[in-house]
Amino acid sequence: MLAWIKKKWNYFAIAALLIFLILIPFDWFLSRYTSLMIIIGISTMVTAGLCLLMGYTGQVSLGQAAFYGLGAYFSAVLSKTYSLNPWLAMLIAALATGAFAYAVGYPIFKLRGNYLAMATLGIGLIMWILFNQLSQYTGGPDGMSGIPYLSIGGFTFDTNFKRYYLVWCFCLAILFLSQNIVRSRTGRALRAIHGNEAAAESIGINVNQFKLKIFVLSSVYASLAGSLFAHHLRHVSPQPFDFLASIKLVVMAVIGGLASIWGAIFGAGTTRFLSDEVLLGFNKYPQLDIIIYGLILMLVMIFMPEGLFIAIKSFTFWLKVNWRELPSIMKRKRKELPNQMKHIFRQLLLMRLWRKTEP
Amino acid sequence: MQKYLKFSLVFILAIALVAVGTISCGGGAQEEKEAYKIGALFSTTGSQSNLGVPEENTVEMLVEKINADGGINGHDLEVIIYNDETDSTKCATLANKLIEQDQVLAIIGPTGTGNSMAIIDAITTAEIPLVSCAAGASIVTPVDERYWIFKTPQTDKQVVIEIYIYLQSINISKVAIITSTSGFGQGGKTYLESEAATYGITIVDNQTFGSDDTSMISQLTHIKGTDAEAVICWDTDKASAVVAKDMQTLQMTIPLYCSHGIANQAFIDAAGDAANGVIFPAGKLLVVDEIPASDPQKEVLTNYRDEYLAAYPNESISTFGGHAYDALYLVVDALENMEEDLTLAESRAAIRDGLEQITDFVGISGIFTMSPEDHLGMQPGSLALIEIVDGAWTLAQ
Amino acid sequence: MSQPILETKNLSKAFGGLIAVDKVDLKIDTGRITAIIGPNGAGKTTLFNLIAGVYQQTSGEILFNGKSLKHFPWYARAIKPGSNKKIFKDKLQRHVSAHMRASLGIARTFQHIHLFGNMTVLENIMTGQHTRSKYGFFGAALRLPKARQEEELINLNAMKYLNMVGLGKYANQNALSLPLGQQKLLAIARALATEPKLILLDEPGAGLNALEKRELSDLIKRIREMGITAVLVEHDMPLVMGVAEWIIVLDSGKKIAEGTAAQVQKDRKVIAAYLGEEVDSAEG
Amino acid sequence: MSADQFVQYLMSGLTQGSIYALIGLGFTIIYAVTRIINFAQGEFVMLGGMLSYVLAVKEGLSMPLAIIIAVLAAAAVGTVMYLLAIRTARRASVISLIIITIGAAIFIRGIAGNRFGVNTVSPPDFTGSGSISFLGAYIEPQALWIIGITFVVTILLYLFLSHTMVGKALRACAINPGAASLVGINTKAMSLIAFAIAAAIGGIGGVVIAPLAMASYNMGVMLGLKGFVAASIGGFMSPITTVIGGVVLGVVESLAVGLDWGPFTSAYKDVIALVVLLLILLIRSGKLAAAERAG
Repeated sequence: MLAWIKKKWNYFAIAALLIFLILIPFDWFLSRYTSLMIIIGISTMVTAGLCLLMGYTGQVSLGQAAFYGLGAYFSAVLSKTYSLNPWLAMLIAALATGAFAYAVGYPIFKLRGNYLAMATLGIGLIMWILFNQLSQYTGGPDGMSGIPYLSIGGFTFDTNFKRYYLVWCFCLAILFLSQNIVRSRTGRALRAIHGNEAAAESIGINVNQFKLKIFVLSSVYASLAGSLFAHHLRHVSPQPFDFLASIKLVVMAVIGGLASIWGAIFGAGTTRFLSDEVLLGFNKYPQLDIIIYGLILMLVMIFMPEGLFIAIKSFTFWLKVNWRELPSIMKRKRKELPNQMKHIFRQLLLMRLWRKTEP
Repeated sequence: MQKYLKFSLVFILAIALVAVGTISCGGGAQEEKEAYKIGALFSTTGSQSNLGVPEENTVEMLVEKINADGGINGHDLEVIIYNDETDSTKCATLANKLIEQDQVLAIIGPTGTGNSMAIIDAITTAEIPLVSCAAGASIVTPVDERYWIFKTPQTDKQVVIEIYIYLQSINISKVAIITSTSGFGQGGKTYLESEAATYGITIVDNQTFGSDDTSMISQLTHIKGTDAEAVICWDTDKASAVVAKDMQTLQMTIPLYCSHGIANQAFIDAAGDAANGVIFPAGKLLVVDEIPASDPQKEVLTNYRDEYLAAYPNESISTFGGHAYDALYLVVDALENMEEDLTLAESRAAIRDGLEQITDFVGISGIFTMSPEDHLGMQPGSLALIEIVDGAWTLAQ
Repeated sequence: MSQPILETKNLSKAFGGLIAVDKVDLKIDTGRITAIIGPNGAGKTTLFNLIAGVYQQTSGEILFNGKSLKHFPWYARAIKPGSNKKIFKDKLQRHVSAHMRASLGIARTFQHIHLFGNMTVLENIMTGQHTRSKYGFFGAALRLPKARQEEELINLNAMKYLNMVGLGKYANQNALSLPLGQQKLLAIARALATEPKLILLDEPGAGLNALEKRELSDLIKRIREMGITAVLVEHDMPLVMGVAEWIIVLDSGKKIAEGTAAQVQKDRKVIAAYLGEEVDSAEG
Repeated sequence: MSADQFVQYLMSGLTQGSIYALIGLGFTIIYAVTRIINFAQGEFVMLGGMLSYVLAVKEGLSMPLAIIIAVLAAAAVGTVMYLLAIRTARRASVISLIIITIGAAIFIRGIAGNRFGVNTVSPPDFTGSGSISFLGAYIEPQALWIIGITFVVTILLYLFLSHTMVGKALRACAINPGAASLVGINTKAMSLIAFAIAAAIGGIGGVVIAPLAMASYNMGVMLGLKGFVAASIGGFMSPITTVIGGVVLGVVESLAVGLDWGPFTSAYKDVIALVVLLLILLIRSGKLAAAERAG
């Protein structure tokens, strides 16, 4: 029995996940988090694209918010100003954003590493300024409101309760598609590029083409998320798509553990939950919340650069392996602790010497 | 895949625990009369923090005062203040949090127009009154779509008209406008352009700058090349001060008119002697000592200024705090006229109706008379034209 | 004898001033294990990189199965051959890029092994099958039946190549967890997985112990039996003499001799070239 | 535009350019030695500005003393940041290093906002306000200070890098860290020095900019980005190229305002600057890619 459960574990996990997600917006459960979960779902969609691009293909993008914003603005303008059917608008937005990403990415992906980061950052900033400046279309810095709700037939998504399910349907769909891509020929090609571009070329992988394709895919994810965002708030302004937004997206991806699609939920979830729930307790003292936010960013990146998600994973794995020895280990560690402290202290003191002796 | 799933599951259970925890903590001890809960959203960090901080200070100060005076009809007043970091996405989730989680009766704020617009939908669907502290006129118009929304600061349009009328009176007709790309600046720009014709003003040059730009010399040089008789600058203190200083540098003799965004000491400190001669319309708070005792606002203004400076000695007085003052007291006013033990929904509706019936409420920014057609309700004559002379505010003639 | 699988006509490559490969004419006959030897800096690896398309020659031609490894991009095809714009058209001529050459059937291994460290042993080889499968993003995302079939096929082939180099039992280990010798075998298996006609082995013997070298040499022989032409650059003389049926000697970018092991060993120039700098070749 | 207007645009472009260059220098040094893009550079500038105000006006120290302390403080913060945040992050990827520096930036900004408050402040000019006439154009004394100090700093930096042992070691690390450590250069120490110098230069920048352009706890964001763009235009190569990059950026922005034709208006000056950046990146993409492979 137990063995059987173990074997079918991931089905149980999926089932549990789905049931949990389905129950959240009910009053007797966690309805208080409905709106937060909507934003988390939307962020997850963008993050998933970023995971494909950064985690699997190893290409940096510091301008992802630009595509997120493009999606939002295309949807907003088309469905409000030109009163198109929102779904059609969403589709056009996705296509247009994808085309834009292709046009931009074609030259940019000749660059690598830091320079790619700079270029994408530049794109992000340019788009943000344009959102601000083209006020005859975008409504300028204060943005535009009165964007229509999405609706199917007579059924309008006019409450958080309804929108919650809409967003999470999109979100899970994207996660599953991405999961499939990752575990396929394409996914292997992407990881090959991450692993070693020369070798990838040598076995017939068209490196540049794949980089471009995945960039376009991630931008389309972002665009869809943006459209949902626009129809959720019914108001778009440039501010959620600025430089800091791009960075926050990267942070979500990294915390989720770059090379894991399901980590995207975790990353988006923790980051949003942190900033919108936990840190609120600290805003009695001026600026304390962003101080803590900065600290957390640094600590996570320093001590678990492979991402919080992976770190927890490996730790629990370690526990599973030697939980029996845990007490003895604890005892030993406690014994060793003073020596270790002394050691560290010495290192800090004699840093010069220490550095010299280092290999 | 399965381990990832496993751990997203772990994470979710974690949330569930936290949630359940907060639920259990939720039900606190009940007093005989439970406190009135109000929510507030201010941008105490981020680009608008210099507006948000005085607002937050004011509200905290007033809540203490009100509760010290025995609360509202025996109810204590509790204001839950969240910092939206000038981030409209966060602002939207926080608004929902106030509505669904903290179950507040009404919300005051947000600080910025963009953030206010971002939460209007949530507010309207949740049917809870909002008193915004942001300038944008679109927050309360069209009023039939803004059934639940009120606001306290005078609109940019009113300020623009104030300036234009003055320019007319000293028959200046050619002006150059220089506005920031921020929401505040663009709002001003819109009305400067749209109202100009009505008052026989022609805009001969139209420049913009980023609020964080370190120099406006280039834009002003461009203006200098035109035959403008005056410059109208529209942004908050920092950039406006740069404009004033750069005009001095370029030895431009034409007068500079600014928005109410410079209505705090920081502008004078920053611009130094370049600030002298700058004229701008703003609430009477800044020149409270000069306004005649006959003015109905005099007493309110004086008290507020003295209390604020007493409570925050190293802060300086600013009209933005005044917007929060008005917002809070409008809600308190509505609460006082609300009868006891209504359900949450009922009391929210009651407060909204109360707000709409408020007449001749004497506040910091002006005197308010709300009506179903007007959710700002600020009466004319609320603005004063202020000139900076020797680094001090004086009433302009 | 049939036409050579690979032929170079006065192939040259210059890096700035220094000429790494100098007017080399080669004929690699189909199905014959050929070794390219020569002292350090003779331009062996550069030659490989030219053939594999990592570098592009400064002058000369490479023919694979008698076809030139240059092509006209779509925008040049419009111009009729023999028209007066011909010179202009030649300017537009492009080299076939590395990944295209791989799908044409030129596989290669690297001196520094270049495995995909972020994958398991099996996945490394499955990746090798890339050019031999078609389905793309949509097939993958939607798990179309065609995609599933191809995946199964890829899996089978991969296991086949894996067992061929005797790494079957390590299939699910991380590629870099293997010892060096097995990593080299894995790299060869990955190259074979592209189902090439010609495989270029860059110093396969370097850093292997005697036993592993023996394994290597009969692996190379088995590759020949599969009908794949193997070309290796190698410093290890015993290995070369043992396995190669034809040996080409390069020195400072020029071809100085070619022939069977026996012929080459007698050749004056060769001896001179090696005696010239034993030291280097010893450490190479 | 008329002749003296043109001169005026050039002058203000030059002033702005020097500011950007001064900030860009910090990016360049750190990037060259450690291959890290330090997004906290703008915060060093902010620290310089705010501290010089707090010390000179609030604490009533003499201006020169306040300036020196402010710069030293900034340098100290840079050093500590390297030791605690960068050094401890072993074998971190490009992206996690970027995030660490951003985390540090937010952290420093928060502390500053907490300590100094959120209001805009402006320290006194070094040598009085007013303006100097020059070829029909006007310029503040402070602007001259900025241009002059940028010039001096660049020259000193150049001399330091080319004529001192440490400087040469730094350059060796910049060119090829691996080889540098092989010949016994302590690359870690060099990184430390790079951070200290960059932070100090940032501090100097803040000190000279503040009287002209005010200081506030969140000024670092925009200035940092501008400095970053300047450094990228300069290609993160040498102090000289960075200064050129900065001046190009400043002049382009300024002339865009002056030109006032089609997209070349004050509204789009930042876009124009960024497009310049992208073009330069793409033109040099081949070389840059090679550099990345080497580095």
